Amino acid sequence: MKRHISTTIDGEALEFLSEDGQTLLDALRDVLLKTGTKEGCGTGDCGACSVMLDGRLVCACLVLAAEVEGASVETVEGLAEAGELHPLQKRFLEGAALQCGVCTPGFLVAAKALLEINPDPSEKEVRYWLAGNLCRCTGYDKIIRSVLDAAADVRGGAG
Amino acid sequence: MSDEKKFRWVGTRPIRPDGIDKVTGRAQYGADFALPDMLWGRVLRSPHAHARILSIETGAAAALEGVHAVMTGQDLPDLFAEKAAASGGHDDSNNLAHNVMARDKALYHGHAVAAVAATSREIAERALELIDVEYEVLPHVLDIPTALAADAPLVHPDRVAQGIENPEPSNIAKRLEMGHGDPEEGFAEADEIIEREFSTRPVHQGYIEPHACLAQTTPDGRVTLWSSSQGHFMVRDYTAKLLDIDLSLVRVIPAEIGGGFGGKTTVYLEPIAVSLSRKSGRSVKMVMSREEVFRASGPTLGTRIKLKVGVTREGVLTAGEATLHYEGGAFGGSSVGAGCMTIFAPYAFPHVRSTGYDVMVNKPKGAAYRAPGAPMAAFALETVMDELAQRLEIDPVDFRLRNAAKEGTLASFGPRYRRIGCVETLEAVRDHPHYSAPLGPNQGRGVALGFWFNAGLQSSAGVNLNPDGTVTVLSGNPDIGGSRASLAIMAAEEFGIEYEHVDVMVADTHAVGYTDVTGGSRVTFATGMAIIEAARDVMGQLCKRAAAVWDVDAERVSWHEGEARLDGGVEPAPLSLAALAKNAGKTGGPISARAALTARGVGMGFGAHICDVEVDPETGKVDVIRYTAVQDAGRAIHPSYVEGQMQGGAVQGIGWALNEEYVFDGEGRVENPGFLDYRIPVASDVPMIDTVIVEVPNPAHPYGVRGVGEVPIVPPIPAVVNAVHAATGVRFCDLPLSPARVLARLDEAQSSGSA
Amino acid sequence: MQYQAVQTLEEAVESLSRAGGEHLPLAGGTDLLAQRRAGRIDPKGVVDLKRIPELAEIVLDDDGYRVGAAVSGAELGEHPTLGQDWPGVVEAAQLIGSTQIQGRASMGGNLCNASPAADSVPALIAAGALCSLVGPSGRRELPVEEIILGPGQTCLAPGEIVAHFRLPRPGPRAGDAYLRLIPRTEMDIAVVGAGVSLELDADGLCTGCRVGLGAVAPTPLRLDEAQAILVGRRVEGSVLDDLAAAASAAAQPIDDMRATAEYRVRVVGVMAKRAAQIAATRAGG
Amino acid sequence: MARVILPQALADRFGGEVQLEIEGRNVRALLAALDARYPGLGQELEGKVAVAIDGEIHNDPLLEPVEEQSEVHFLPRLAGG
Repeated sequence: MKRHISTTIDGEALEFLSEDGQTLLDALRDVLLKTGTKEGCGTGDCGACSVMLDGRLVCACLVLAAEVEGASVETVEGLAEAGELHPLQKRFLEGAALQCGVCTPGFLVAAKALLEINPDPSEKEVRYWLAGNLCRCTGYDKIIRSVLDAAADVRGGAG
Repeated sequence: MSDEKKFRWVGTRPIRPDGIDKVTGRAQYGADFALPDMLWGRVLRSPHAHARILSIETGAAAALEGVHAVMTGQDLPDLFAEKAAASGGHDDSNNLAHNVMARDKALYHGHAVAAVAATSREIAERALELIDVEYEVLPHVLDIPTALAADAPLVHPDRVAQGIENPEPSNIAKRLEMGHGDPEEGFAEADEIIEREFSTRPVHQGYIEPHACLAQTTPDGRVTLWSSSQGHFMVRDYTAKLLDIDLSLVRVIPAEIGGGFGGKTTVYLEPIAVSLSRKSGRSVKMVMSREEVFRASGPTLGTRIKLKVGVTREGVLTAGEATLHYEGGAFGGSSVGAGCMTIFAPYAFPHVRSTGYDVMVNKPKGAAYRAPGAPMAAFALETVMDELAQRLEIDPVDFRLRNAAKEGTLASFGPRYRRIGCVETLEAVRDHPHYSAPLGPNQGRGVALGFWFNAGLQSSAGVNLNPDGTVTVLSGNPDIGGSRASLAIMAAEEFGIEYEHVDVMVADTHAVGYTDVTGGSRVTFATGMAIIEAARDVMGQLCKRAAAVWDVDAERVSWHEGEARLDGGVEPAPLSLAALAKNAGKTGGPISARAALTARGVGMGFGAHICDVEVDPETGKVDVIRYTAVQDAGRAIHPSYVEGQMQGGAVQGIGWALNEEYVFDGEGRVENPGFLDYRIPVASDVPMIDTVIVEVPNPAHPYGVRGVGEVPIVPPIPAVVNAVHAATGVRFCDLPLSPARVLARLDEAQSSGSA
Repeated sequence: MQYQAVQTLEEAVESLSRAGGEHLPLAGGTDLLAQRRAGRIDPKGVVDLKRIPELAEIVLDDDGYRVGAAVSGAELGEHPTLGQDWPGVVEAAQLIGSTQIQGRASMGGNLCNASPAADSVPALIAAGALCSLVGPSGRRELPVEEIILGPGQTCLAPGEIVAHFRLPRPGPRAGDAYLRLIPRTEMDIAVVGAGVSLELDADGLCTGCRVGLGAVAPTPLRLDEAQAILVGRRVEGSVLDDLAAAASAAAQPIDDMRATAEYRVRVVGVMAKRAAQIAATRAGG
Repeated sequence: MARVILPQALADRFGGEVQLEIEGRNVRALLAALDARYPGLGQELEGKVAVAIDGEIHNDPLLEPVEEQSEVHFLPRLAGG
């Protein structure tokens, strides 16, 4: 059965049709063609599909599209505002925090969620917050450094 | 090349050209492409580790509404069977063809047996359930001792080993032997001899992006593939070969690649997607699930290494002897050759011999994994080196330095080394503050050295000069870890222009010349050489244009810092690249160049790592608390991405050492095909990974580049294991060092009073 | 798979009863949707319980806390007092999966998934939590340890759901803790887990305690021997060793891909001992 | 004359010689000379092995030049990750 969903994605009010069993991740990627959000596992173990759902960090693969009726979804594609990169995006670029880049959308969304509730996290807090985001290329070092640098930027008003 | 040369861009850390796309979600990876007529392809996989396929009934699946094509192995041409039979079963193309889809037998849990294409993923999944396969389950072999047993079931009953005189059919695909001198003589000269046996388990590269492709075919036989791989020419060549299509009819468009580490140097889905597309007349998209990645793509498999090393009282190595068995999976083809070649490579051994066996088992066909074969060999050798140093009461780094390979040393794999940085790397470890930092209770420190050859191979590149003075570079290598940046740096350095004025495009198989895979740590080295050659060609053309403008002999014009100068002087006013580019149309037409080469003079690489661990004596849990990676990069073109390779390799190796392993049940099925129970390190598992880049330039490369991507996974396993020994007094010869195994060994040691 | 969001308990019970077991209740969905993706379950429909107020709220009254079964781990952590009063319960719930999973996963789901290794269950058992169930034949209340009957099996009647958990207000010198052993630092299923809650008197002697153990039997266990070992004594030294031994003795684990039975027996004692130390420290001991 | 060093396993099969002095301008000529001395050996090596000439490894070495004093090793071919 197809269901009509009204929702807000990256600030834009959208309506779409979704099969009842379809996940938010599949709806984003296959229906709305918003492929910035990646699938690494489909079972909530890698964090590549991290999105914000009504301000809460979730894996889009573990949310049904039907559940976002009336809700607000933020993805990596809405991170840059009016062409201006978010401090996290800038720091990831400057800090070489990505190699292959496929985990990057998930890391950015998750890190943004962290900085919103904790603008001055310790290295350990960043590592544990991001433990659900797997990266196989970087060994995490440059990701953690870039998040800490971006946090300083945000605190300093650079963002 | 003089070391004093000042670079403008080489050694700096500019932002990668593809960066913005990758932080905004715009970059398109394998699964991100779609076409309006697209179907979804799914694969039915064997539930058995070893079974004869008696029949496959596909009628019900084909009849399901929304299903447009169903295929089995019968739909694929069997082009290489004859050659394989004639060669005793050894034909790589035949192996690849039969791995892509099983024909008469399913050889591992996850082996593809049929596929469907339907209008949605869900319908395709349902169709798979309607395919009825009748199997005759056969006894399976899962590990080396079982596979070598006298009465072992044979994975391929008709296959005989290469490298063995008058072989009977067995599960040994190949035997090889190498070395120099006479180990017996060397052991006779030794004061200390240590002999140990080591084992490792299958591990997966664990790239985050599952394999994915989209195939479009036309009735006149043309094929277009969008595919994520380590080499789109590899995808083109393999797909065309397996389906018997002219290469000129197959165009492969490289997607961004979400990690590979060697695991994406072969094809799994593409020939199936093309077949389904041809059958259905629609384009077909295929994406593996994570479970399929673990079950059906190539990991690197288990190994057993028996090693004997002799040394004099003064700490000089006299002899080494190793027997290496590597599982190659269902078709053989393990990395045991590289294991044999690398195991003794970092040191000067007067007498050395290694014998390798490539063993077939009912597991997925193994694939390359970062310095294939070397980490397991280094685990064995570097653990024994640590024990020898302990026995001789010599500092482990000093002991290694006494024996370290240098220019002119006869390498254990044959030739004499050219200029290498093994000694310099070890000295940097010895001098690093980490090496002498204090440790707390239950903590220990380990060091280990690692070697990898690196590769040259074939590369093509194009350099197009644009009328505004910017430069577009075409590369044939997918950018897996920032290579667009290093290639752009070298082009900007050559031309003497702004880095931002160079853009690098990974061009498809129709747009750039043949290029080997992004693998073997070769892109910055080899494709970089092609780009440098093409850039120098363009600069030569620019000098000629300037000579024409000035009406002088071309020999009098040369290129300096972004401009053509007459006799190197300032009069007449030099012509900048931008000025020459702007007027190219008036001076002879557009300017571009291509270069295609087999890269020579690859610089072999050494890395040495320092690892501190803390071991919980009550639970056996090992925490890595400090880590430093040191490596000779020759020349770091973009140091951030060199460090990134070192850090990423270190953490992959830590995972391999501590927790990663495939678990098989009694039926040969993979029990942990997901990231929950196949435990790659998460961010909170590891500390910052400090790096030291040593630069002993490779004389054969214009900038001194050595490959850097693979070396970093070689030292971590023994570095961790040696650190655990230092913390607990217990030596580990079997991976991984998961808490339960560590605790069991600590108990054993305690009850025997040896720790 | 059909999706239905309900607003009331009655609707939920009616809907699930009507489907006769073919529809599953959906709270956070982090287990349900992962299992469905892995092909282990294939429900014909789900009934989303997250909009039912009783399941979605945390209420503190004179009797203590009423924690909705669908409240997410993140919400548990954000509550102003729950984490101070029952730090072990909140920690245990927050060990379930990643930050992302925490955004959705609930204690009700963790319980009803009925895994022997569920992290929040031993902590809830240790806390003496009661479970309020609502089904076709009305409401009933059971201790948490009585809900799970075996791996994947609960005592819930068809159509019955967990509505909320009740946690008492802890006494002035009380503390709880939950610890588990996993091979990594995060993102794993517990190899073993132990939850401890205890109360001390002014002299630091234990006056009451409860211990719950995870992943060492077909269901999470309550370690009744803990009372005899701890009560009347200081939570230190040989008393802790006795507790560890009792936890190990009570364990009847299996070998599986995550660990051997032998290892679980050993380490569940270590976890119980360490959790008791933390709980005692929190209680002011 | 270039010094040619054979893989141990092959050397055993072809008379036990590990090191040979062979005349030849490139690898193809060396292989032809080897084949003349030990029928089948040159063919067995061609296309299956890599060659190290004075320490530099070549995967497709057939036309690779060999100097008068060169040291030539035949090695297994390598894959990279």
